[in-house]
Parts: sequence; C-alpha cells; structure tokens
Amino acid sequence: MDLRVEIAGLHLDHPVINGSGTFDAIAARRAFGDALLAAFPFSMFVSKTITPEARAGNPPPRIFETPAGMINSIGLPNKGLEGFLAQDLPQLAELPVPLCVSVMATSHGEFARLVEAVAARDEVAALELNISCPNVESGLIVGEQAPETLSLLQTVRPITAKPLIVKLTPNVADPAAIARAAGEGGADAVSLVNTLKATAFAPGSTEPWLGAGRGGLSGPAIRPVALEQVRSVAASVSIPIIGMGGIESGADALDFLATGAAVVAVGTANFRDPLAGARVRAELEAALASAGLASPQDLGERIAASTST
Amino acid sequence: MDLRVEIAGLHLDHPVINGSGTFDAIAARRAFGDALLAAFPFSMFVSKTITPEARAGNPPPRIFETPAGMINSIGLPNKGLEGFLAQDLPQLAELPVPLCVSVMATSHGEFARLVEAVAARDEVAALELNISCPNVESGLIVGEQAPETLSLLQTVRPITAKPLIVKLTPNVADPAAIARAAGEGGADAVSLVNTLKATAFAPGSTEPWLGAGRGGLSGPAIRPVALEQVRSVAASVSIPIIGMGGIESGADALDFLATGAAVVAVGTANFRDPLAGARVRAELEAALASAGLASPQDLGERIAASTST
Amino acid sequence: MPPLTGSKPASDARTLVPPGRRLCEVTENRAAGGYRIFSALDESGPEPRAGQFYMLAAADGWGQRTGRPYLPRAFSVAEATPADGGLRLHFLVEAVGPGTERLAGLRAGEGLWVTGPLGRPFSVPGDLASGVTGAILVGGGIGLAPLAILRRQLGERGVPLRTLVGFRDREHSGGVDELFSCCEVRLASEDGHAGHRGYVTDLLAVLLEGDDAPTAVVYACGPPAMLEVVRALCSERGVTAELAMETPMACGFGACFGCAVPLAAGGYMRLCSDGPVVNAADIETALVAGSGHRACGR
Amino acid sequence: MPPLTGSKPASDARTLVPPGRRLCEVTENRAAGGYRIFSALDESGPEPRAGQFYMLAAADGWGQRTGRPYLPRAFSVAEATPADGGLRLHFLVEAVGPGTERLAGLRAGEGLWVTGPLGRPFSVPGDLASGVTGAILVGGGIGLAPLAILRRQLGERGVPLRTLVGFRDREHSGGVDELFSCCEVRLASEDGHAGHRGYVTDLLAVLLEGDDAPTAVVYACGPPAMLEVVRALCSERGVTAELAMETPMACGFGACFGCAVPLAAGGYMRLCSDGPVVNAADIETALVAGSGHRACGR
Ligand SMILES: Cc1cc2nc3c(=O)[nH]c(=O)nc-3n(C[C@H](O)[C@H](O)[C@H](O)COP(=O)(O)OP(=O)(O)OC[C@H]3O[C@@H](n4cnc5c(N)ncnc54)[C@H](O)[C@@H]3O)c2cc1C
Ligand SMILES: Cc1cc2nc3c(=O)[nH]c(=O)nc-3n(C[C@H](O)[C@H](O)[C@H](O)COP(=O)(O)OP(=O)(O)OC[C@H]3O[C@@H](n4cnc5c(N)ncnc54)[C@H](O)[C@@H]3O)c2cc1C
Ligand SMILES: Cc1cc2nc3c(=O)[nH]c(=O)nc-3n(C[C@H](O)[C@H](O)[C@H](O)COP(=O)(O)O)c2cc1C
Ligand SMILES: Cc1cc2nc3c(=O)[nH]c(=O)nc-3n(C[C@H](O)[C@H](O)[C@H](O)COP(=O)(O)O)c2cc1C
Ligand code: FES
Ligand code: FES
Repeated sequence: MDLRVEIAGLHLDHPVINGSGTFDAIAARRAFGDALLAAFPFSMFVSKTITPEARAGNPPPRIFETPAGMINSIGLPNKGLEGFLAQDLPQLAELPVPLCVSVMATSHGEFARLVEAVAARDEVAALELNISCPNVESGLIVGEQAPETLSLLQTVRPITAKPLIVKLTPNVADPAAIARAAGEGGADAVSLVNTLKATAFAPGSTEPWLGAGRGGLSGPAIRPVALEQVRSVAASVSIPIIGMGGIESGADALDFLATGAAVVAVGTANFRDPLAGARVRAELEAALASAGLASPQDLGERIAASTST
Repeated sequence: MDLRVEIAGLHLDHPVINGSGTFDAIAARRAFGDALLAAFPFSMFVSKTITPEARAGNPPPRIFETPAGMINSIGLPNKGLEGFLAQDLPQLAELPVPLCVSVMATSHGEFARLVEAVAARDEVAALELNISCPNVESGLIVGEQAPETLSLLQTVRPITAKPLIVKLTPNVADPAAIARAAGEGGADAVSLVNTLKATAFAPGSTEPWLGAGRGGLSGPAIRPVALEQVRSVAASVSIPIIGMGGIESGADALDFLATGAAVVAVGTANFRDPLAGARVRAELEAALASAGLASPQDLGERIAASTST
Repeated sequence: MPPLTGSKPASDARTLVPPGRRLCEVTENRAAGGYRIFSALDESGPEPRAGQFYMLAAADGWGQRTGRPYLPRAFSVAEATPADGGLRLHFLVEAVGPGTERLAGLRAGEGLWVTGPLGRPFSVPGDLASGVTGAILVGGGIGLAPLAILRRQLGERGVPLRTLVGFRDREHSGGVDELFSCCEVRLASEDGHAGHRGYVTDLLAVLLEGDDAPTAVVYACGPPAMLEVVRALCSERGVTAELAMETPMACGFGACFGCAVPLAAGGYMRLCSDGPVVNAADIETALVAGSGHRACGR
Repeated sequence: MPPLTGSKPASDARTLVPPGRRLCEVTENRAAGGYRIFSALDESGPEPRAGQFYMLAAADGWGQRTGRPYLPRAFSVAEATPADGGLRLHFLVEAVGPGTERLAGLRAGEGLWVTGPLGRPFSVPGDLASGVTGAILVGGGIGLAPLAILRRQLGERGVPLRTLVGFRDREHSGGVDELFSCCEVRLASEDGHAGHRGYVTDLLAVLLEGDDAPTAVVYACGPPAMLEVVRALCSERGVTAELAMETPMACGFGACFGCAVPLAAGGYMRLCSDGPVVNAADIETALVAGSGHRACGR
C-alpha cells in the first residue's frame, strides 16, 4: 500500500510521526544503537521543544500514572537555542527522516529569534510553534487567545518560507477559533492536542504529588477529547492537521485520519514501546486495507465525498 | 466519625452526593424497592437536568465506552417542567435526603420560569443551574463566558432565596473566571466538572459511533483534569465547591476534598454499582481517619492552615 | 415519553432486587458449541424470570485492555438452578470484545460482580392476548440464552410450545442440546449442516401460515436483523410477539438513559427498565443503531 | 545540563539493546522471603551488566485496576543465566501497587513485555578510582536485586568483596540464601532476628573505620534513606561509592525526562539513561521526592 503523504509541502513516507517531547532520538540511539535508525518508527522527527535559554526543568516527581494515562510536569528541560544548535542538531540531522524543531518563547522577539536561527539551518525541514506559553508582554497564554495567536504568526511568518506548524492547546473552549487564527496568520498546518491541564495527589496524603504541583494529562484517557477537537478544527480550517492524543494502535490512527487529520503523532505510547510508532504504522496499513482503501488519500477523498453530499 | 457537612445553607449527613443525570432514583426504586431508600447512597439527591419543555433525547447509540471512562450523548430526555412537577417531584420527595433540582434553558426568560416554578415547591431544597447550554439570544454557550454567566445569575438570583448551585463546564480555558462570575452573581456554590467534549468512531469503520455525532467524556479517565479544575476554582472563589469527575473510591473523594471541594459527587461510578456512593462514603470515612482527621471540616482547616503560611 | 402501547402485562410485578452489586463465586465455565457457558453462585438474589438480565463484571482483570472493559456488561440469564447456599446462575457468552472475552475466560473460584435480575421479563401468554394458549419460541445464535429458561418456565405452567432455533454454521450450533434437553427443537442453519438450510425466520413464516397461528404468541431473541423479520412477520399477520432486545447499556437499572430504543409512537424507551423484553407492537424497528454488533444466527 | 562530575567510567561502553519491546515467556515465579522471584526467557537480548534494568509489562491484565498499570515498570535484573534458546532473566519483586502486584502474580507460560537491558551499570572498581582493589556491597531489602548479579560479575573478575545486607524483619529476610549462595554475607535486621540489630549502614560505618577502607569502593542499592546514609558516610570519609537509585519512570530510555534526579552541580540528570547507577559524588541527595515509596531495609 502507498502510505506516502504530503503535508505543508513535506513529503513523508507514511502518516505516523512523534509528538514533541515524547521521544528523544539522541538518547534512544545511545540505548539502541543504529538498529534504531534502520527501524526508525516515524516519517518525520519532531524535537522536544527548545527555548531561547537553557532550562533545567521542574523539580521531581515529574510524572504520575493515571487511569489509562499519565500526567507530566517535565518543565521543558533543554539546552537552549545555542546548545541545541551546537550539540543536538548535528545528531538529529543523522536521522533518516525530515526534522521538525519545536520552539517556544515568551515574547514575540524571542520567538522570532528562535525561528530565524532554527529555520536558517539546512538540517531543519519544518518548525513547530508550541504556543501553550504565556506572552510576557500581555500576560495571556498565547494558545488560549485567537488574537495572540494571530499576532505571533504575523511576527514569525515573514521570517521563513519553511513550513510552520502551530501546536494547539486543548485547554480552550473553542480550539477551532485558535486554529483559524493560526491559519489566517499563515501557518502551514496545526497539530493537536497538547496535554490537558491536570493534577494528582500523593497516594494516601493530602499533598499534591508533582514537584511542580500540576501538569498535563496524556495517553488513551484523553483520546476521545483529542478526537473531538480534531473533528472540530477539521470542520473549520482548510490547512492540514496533525492529530494526536492517546494514539496506541492503527485503529486509533485511522479514527484520527477519518476525522480529518492528514498525519498522526504517537506520544505517550512511545514510553510503553520504543517502536510503538512502527506498530501503529503497520496496523494502520492493515486497517486502511480492511476498510477498502488503497491509501490515506483515499480516505480523505471518501470523507470529502461524504461531507459534500 | 462526624461526617456532616454544611454547604450553601444545606445540612448534609455526609459529603457524598450524586452527579446530575447519573442516578434516576425513581427508576432505581422501581428496580430495587424500598431497600434502596434504607441504604440510600447520597446525602442529597440531584435530579437529572430538566428543561422547560419535554425532550425525547438523542438518537441511539448514546453511549460509548472509552479507556477508563465513557462518552454519553443522552440529550437531556425529560418530561419538561410540567411533567416533572406533576409526575416526578412527588416521588423524589419521598427520598430520605434533601432534593436538588437541576435546570437548564436557552434564554433568561425560560431559565427564570424554571427557577421560579421549581423553587416555589417545598419539596425542593436547592437548585442547580446547568449552564452548558447556548443562550439563544446571544448564541454563546453560557458556561463558556463569564459575562453570560453573570447576567444569567443576575436574572435568576432575585427569584429565590433557596441555594443556587452553578454547574460549570470543563470545556474552557479558565473555569475559575466563570466561577468568579457565578459567585459575583450571587451563586451559593459551584459544582464541577461536567463532561469533557468528546467523540468516537464506530469500531472498524470511518463513521462516528454516537447517534448525535459527539458527546461528553466522564469517568476515571477525566479525574486528573477535574481535580485540577477544582483546585484552580478553589484558589479563586470563596463560595463552596461540589467536586466531581471520575470519583470511584474514598481515596479519590479525599483528593477532591483536599484540593478544596466541600462536597463530592459520584457520577459514572454509579453505573458500575448502584451503591457506589455508599462505598465511597464508607471509604472516605476510613481515609479521613487514617489521615488523622476527625471530620471533613478538619481537612478544610488543615488546608487553610497550610495555604495561609 | 409517550406511554407504551401494545400489551404490557396487566400487573408489572417485578421481583425486587438487592440494591448494589454483590460478589458471587464462579462455579463453572465450559464450552458449548461456538459459545461458552459460565455459572456463578448467587447467595442473595431472587429467582430471575425468563428474559431478565444481570449486569456482570469480573472482580479481577476488568479494565485490562488499557482501561476497558470499564462498565459492567449486560447478560441474559440462560438458566437458574437451586443450589446449596443459593441459586446457580448460568450465562451463555460469545466473546466479541474485551468484556465478553474476560467473562468467557472466567475460572471457577474467581469473583464475579453481579447486579440483578433486572428489567422486564417475558410475559405469560395469557397476559399478552386473550384466547392465546400456545407459544412459539424463536432463537438465533447466542439469542438462545433467555429462551432456555423461558422454555422451562412456560413448560412448568403447561403452556404448549414449539421452539425454532437458527445457527450460522456447525461450529456455532453446539450447546443447544444442553440448554434444550428433553424438548423438541426445529433447527435452521445457514450452512445447512443441520435442519433447514436458511434462516430460522423461514421456519417461523411457515408456522405462522398454519391454522393455529392466532392461538400462539411468539417469543424471540437473537440478532437485530432476525428480530426485525420476526417483528414484521408478526405485525403483518396480527400475531402478538415479544422480543428480547439488546443495546449498549452502561448501568442496566435506568440511571443513565443510554439504552434508548425508538418507540413506534415516537420518542424512546429505556431498554434496561422498559425492556429488554418489548412488545413488538411498541417499537418502531428492531434494527436499533448500535445494537447490531454480533452477526450470529439471524 | 552540566556535565556529570565524579568518576564516570572512562569508556561508557554500553551494551546495545534491540529497539522496541519484545515478548518473553515467563518460566517461573516463586516466593523468596517477603518477596517473589520471577524469571523469563529472553531470546534476543544481550547479557545485562549488573545495575542495569528492564522495563516490564505483563502481556495480559496490564491496566486491570481501572486502567492502571498503564506504563511499563522498571526492574533491576537480579541475575541472568544462560538457558536453552537465550538468557533466563531473574527479577525480585515486592508488590506495592498495581504494577508490581500484577508482575508478582505472573504464572509460568504467560507473556512478559521486556525492553532492555537499559541504563548505566555499576562500574568496575578499577575504573572508579585508582588504587582500589576491593568492593563493599550494601543492600537493603528488595535493593538486593542488582547486588546479586554484581556479586557474581565482580567475583568472576576476582575482585575481593564484602557484602552487607539489611532487612526489616524476619518475614522479609528470605531470598538472601538463594541470591547470595556461596558468598559471605553480613546481616543486619531492624527486629534483630538475624545479625546486627539495626541498620545495614551501621555495619558499613564500622567497615569504613577499618584501615583498608581507602582501598575499597562501595556499591549500594536500597531505599532512599539507606542510600542517603551511604552517600553521607562515604562522602565524609572520601570513599568512592556508586548507588543504584530509583525514581518513577515512564519510559526507561531517555524519552520522557520524567526521572529527574538533582545533581550536586545543579540541574538534573535523567536517572534512566545517566543512571540508575550514579556516582554518589554527582548527586545532591539520594532522598529524591517521589522515589521513597518502599519502606524496606534501610
Ligand atoms: C439485555 C442484554 C442481554 C444480553 N445477553 C447476552 C448474553 O446472554 N450473552 C452474550 O454473550 N451477550 C449478551 N449481551 C450482549 C453483551 O452485553 C455485549 O456483547 C457486550 O456488552 C459486549 O461487550 P464487549 O466488551 O465484549 O465488547 P465491546 O467492544 O464493548 O462491544 C462489542 C460491540 O459493541 C460495539 N462497541 C465496540 N466498542 C464499543 C465501545 N467502546 N463502547 C460501546 N460499544 C462498543 C460494537 O458494535 C462492538 O462490535 C446482552 C446485551 C443486553 C443489552
Ligand atoms: C531502575 C529501577 C529499578 C527497580 N528495580 C526494582 C526491583 O528489582 N524490584 C522491585 O520490586 N521494584 C523495583 N523498582 C521499583 C518498581 O519499579 C516500582 O515499585 C514500581 O514501578 C511500582 O509500580 P506499582 O504499580 O506497583 O505501584 P505504583 O502505585 O505505581 O507506585 C508505588 C509508589 O509510587 C508512587 N505512586 C503511587 N501512585 C502512583 C501513580 N499513579 N503514579 C506514579 N507514582 C505513583 C507512590 O509513592 C507509591 O507508593 C525499580 C525501580 C527503578 C526505577
Ligand atoms: C512527557 C511528555 C513531554 C512532552 N513534552 C512536550 C514538549 O516539549 N512540547 C510539546 O509541544 N508537547 C509536549 N508533550 C505533548 C505531546 O507531544 C502530545 O501533544 C501529548 O502528549 C498528547 O499525545 P499522547 O496522548 O499521544 O501523548 C509532551 C508530552 C509528554 C507525555
Ligand atoms: C450518562 C450521563 C448523563 C449525565 N446527565 C447530566 C445532566 O443531565 N445534567 C448535568 O448537569 N450533568 C450530567 N452529567 C454529568 C455528570 O453529572 C458529571 O458532571 C460528570 O459525569 C462527571 O462526573 P463522573 O466522571 O463522576 O461521571 C451526566 C453524565 C453522564 C455520564
Ligand atoms: S442502561 Fe442505563 S438507563 Fe438503561
Ligand atoms: S524514564 Fe523517561 S527519561 Fe527516564
């Protein structure tokens, strides 16, 4: 079966990529060696979000298992722009797939600096803007406000012709409104969902468990919410969608494609199996075949046909 | 142990009630007889939401099981105000606990009509306003907009001195802002969370499963999200909170009380066991004792002490 | 909701059920053709009436497929036999998903959460229509479950009855002997390996041509497509029929309104409390969306 | 992240591991004092080094407590023995929650998902500090697991070693004999039922008073409170120590950044890939929030 997809000008071998921050290809290669490259599970690699300056991340504990999911409050540990470009980028460039770098900042100026420096590198095929962050100037969370999202895009869009993907937060009443603003600002695609705001208490105590007090929920528990947000965004924008949230199997991936995503990302499931993405891809191929479809495009056409009648 | 709690002027025997729409006491009594009344699991009974006119509800299928949860798209079937008052209220009045009636309408006038007619009945101890509904005049979802919530409260608050509880929707960026508006409008308490917007596909098909296309997610899967929303609302309002979302055990209930709820509600867990509420209450008693607390109030004081330092 | 038309039993005498689920011990689990029969000892529940069901959940391993099953599963009781210390309840199961898989894998000695018996049972023929003396039982595949206990309960009342049973193929036809021992059964099978080659509803159509058709009521249980043919046949010929239906259920005791079945008069009934046995005249169709997940018998 | 100080082994020669989890068959599960030892046949993984761990999940029944366990669980390998068709891996388990309960209940023939061996192993004494010739192994309760294989691997290299083991009480002290057969072990128990009445760290303190202390390195594994005492003792006396630590882990291969342990130099390491064996001089404290869930040994 022909699983190739094109999204935002990127040509991918199949529709399964990783969620930012859920697969460190450098650490994984250190553990698994070059066998990992031969069996690389994703058709594009999305880096963990980087910020202008290095960050140590949040105090432990950082994770908590919940019914069919987990909460994380990792706190974006990263080497900062300079460290990333110097140390990580050369290693990520050795991966057998295109590279997308996820970036986050708290002001337009810093966002612009990141986009400019990262987009300038040939190793980088695309950028993802993680907008679940406050704008230090307005005090508002960028991804919760359509005007903030639009104005951020207006700042960074002119900087590069490379694909810009906007990663939406699910913690809003109307994700489609944010997606429309991203599209209006010139985003090439949106990806969703990021994690749902969540917290947990230490078992048998009345104290919060996480070192940072709260974090974000991911995994199968949130899949029905993610699927609904993808549906609502797909019904509202024409730019392509990268769908994620609790995808564990090819059947799950098919649901996201059927509801309007062009590409799917595997996140938390990678923690259960470093090659979860490869299994999802294989199962998706089988699921498409048994739904009588010859390619992901076929599915898109079937949906278009059924919604236009 | 003294489990009594006082909330919004209501004196309850213990802090465990039901979530609206998750326990039909009339149908349950038909199945289980008066033994149900003797073992009644809740310290207050919250009715399923009623609307001005009768509603048949959504086409089937209406439910879908998800990882550690379920989606429902019931569609508020109910007999309407007149039918409720004539047929259901006399039967609900026979329950051994105070009665709270949940109401929903799509205009201020209709909301006022419901509140007036329901509050006038002696059998009714309190009202819950389900605001996950559109305002047909503004077209906005009341519970997603602080100004809409405030203006609704300003309409209905003068009508009755009985406790008004506002049931918040979790599908917002900032539930605390809505809770503040409810408090400002004179609400006596807020309850949260209602269900998270969600959808699902029919297994092995590319069609949505639910007759209505989408619905709301409940159950343990959403507990970490509910707990975070309760925390954020508790940090922001002084009116009491009824916390719910995936509560299955006394330990879960304790988490909600520890994060700032005065009362907890059991919803989806009732479907697994008609007496789940009674078990939660018994386990909560044990959990409080093993945390060295003599009553739910003690917990409240411990929290107040730890946050004021 | 509009009142149910048709012939609701005069006295809706339900058996009162202990509120709350109770833990029962699994006593047996054996193969029966393409299905399995498992049994549990119920120490405190009342005797079920034919057509009633229980909500079941394994005490361990519920949730094992990444959090599914989460809700309990509805099961018609296939037989209830007095036993030392209570009643032995027998259930017929076909593994079609995580819940039925787990139940089909129960081992003797394991715990089973049980709520029930729930819902409206089959009516006694005399309560359904006057002048009716006999009964025709029509079962498809795993739909046999409630007919086994119905057959016995009607037999004990001396109601003359004929039993028609349909199966997909040889592999799925086992278990009949056990459940319908000492009872005349006419078979249909889609593969023709036994009895009539075709559907069980073909046999029913022939019976309903007979002169004594007006003196019988039809009791049917099976997949939606089969029930729909039964409904249409009986409606055409003015024969009273009760159908034991299925839909996805969350609670089983009227709490969730999840089990809606469209009524002929408009609106919906809750199948768990207004059914699962419904008068064929009350419903719009037996082909309820979401209920047709098992392609057995027809 | 600042570079790790202390004595990282000169060549960080890791064993390459097959990417992806693999299904292994459980071959045995038996009681060992207060714990259980279960084994599985690994057909394709490399031989683990002492201190390394595997991420484990039962093939069935994972998720059975309303969706937990969901993530795999980290387990130190206690021993790895050549077997027909591969390596037999042995794990020591204490049931403290849904994941360990399920693993403690594995039956021979069941499937076990395995990823590993993962992480940084214990170093060879000579790589850690020059002039060092011997080793002191300090284990508390279930912290014995990695010391068993370490003892064998160091023994094979002819490293002279002394082993100190602590237990809570009689009930928890079993299993030592098996894991440390033909090896001299000094015991401490909090209830005094065997060996020194008190903590195993008391025994270490005495040993570190001895003249030969500077020629030994300390390898320790056990609960955080015990490790912290070991860290402080060794730091005071300038003795090199490696600690096998624990924190909650989601992935075990560096993907999630969930397993942060504070570094003495500021910032955090990922315990799964920079550990789980850490040089005591590198960390700020062994009392890492979230890691102290098991009150064994000390
Ligand atoms: C009154 C009554 C009596 C019954 N009696 C019997 C009996 O005697 N024997 C017997 O074997 N069965 C009986 N059933 C059917 C049985 O309850 C279902 O087969 C069972 O609930 C399926 O659960 P599962 O987990 O195995 O499969 P699921 O996967 O939950 O469901 C199987 C089917 O339901 C749909 N479905 C799939 N996924 C979901 C989901 N996530 N949420 C909701 N629906 C989904 C699909 O159509 C699928 O094919 C009865 C049902 C009712 C209502
Ligand atoms: C490198 C390494 C090696 C290990 N080796 C062994 C070994 O050889 N033998 C062994 O028995 N154990 C070992 N462990 C510990 C083992 O991995 C944990 O005990 C196990 O993960 C606990 O899982 P659980 O489901 O049983 O309990 P959980 O309930 O998941 O956890 C138990 C403890 O973790 C915390 N906790 C409780 N709930 C949660 C939650 N929802 N999410 C996160 N944390 C929670 C609490 O402190 C609780 O007491 C090792 C751990 C590591 C990191
Ligand atoms: C441990 C962890 C770390 C994450 N880090 C990031 C990140 O750095 N940037 C980002 O945009 N999303 C991050 N995410 C969100 C995921 O990319 C993904 O959007 C989310 O987890 C939902 O998908 P899933 O349920 O498949 O995990 C992280 C998620 C997890 C669980
Ligand atoms: C089947 C079902 C029906 C519900 N009906 C209502 C309703 O009529 N009114 C309302 O305010 N909430 C309704 N809810 C929401 C619950 O009261 C509760 O807020 C939510 O389910 C979260 O709690 P839980 O996870 O414990 O179920 C319903 C929930 C379910 C599952
Ligand atoms: S299954 Fe819940 S009302 Fe019928
Ligand atoms: S456990 Fe995931 S990075 Fe260490």
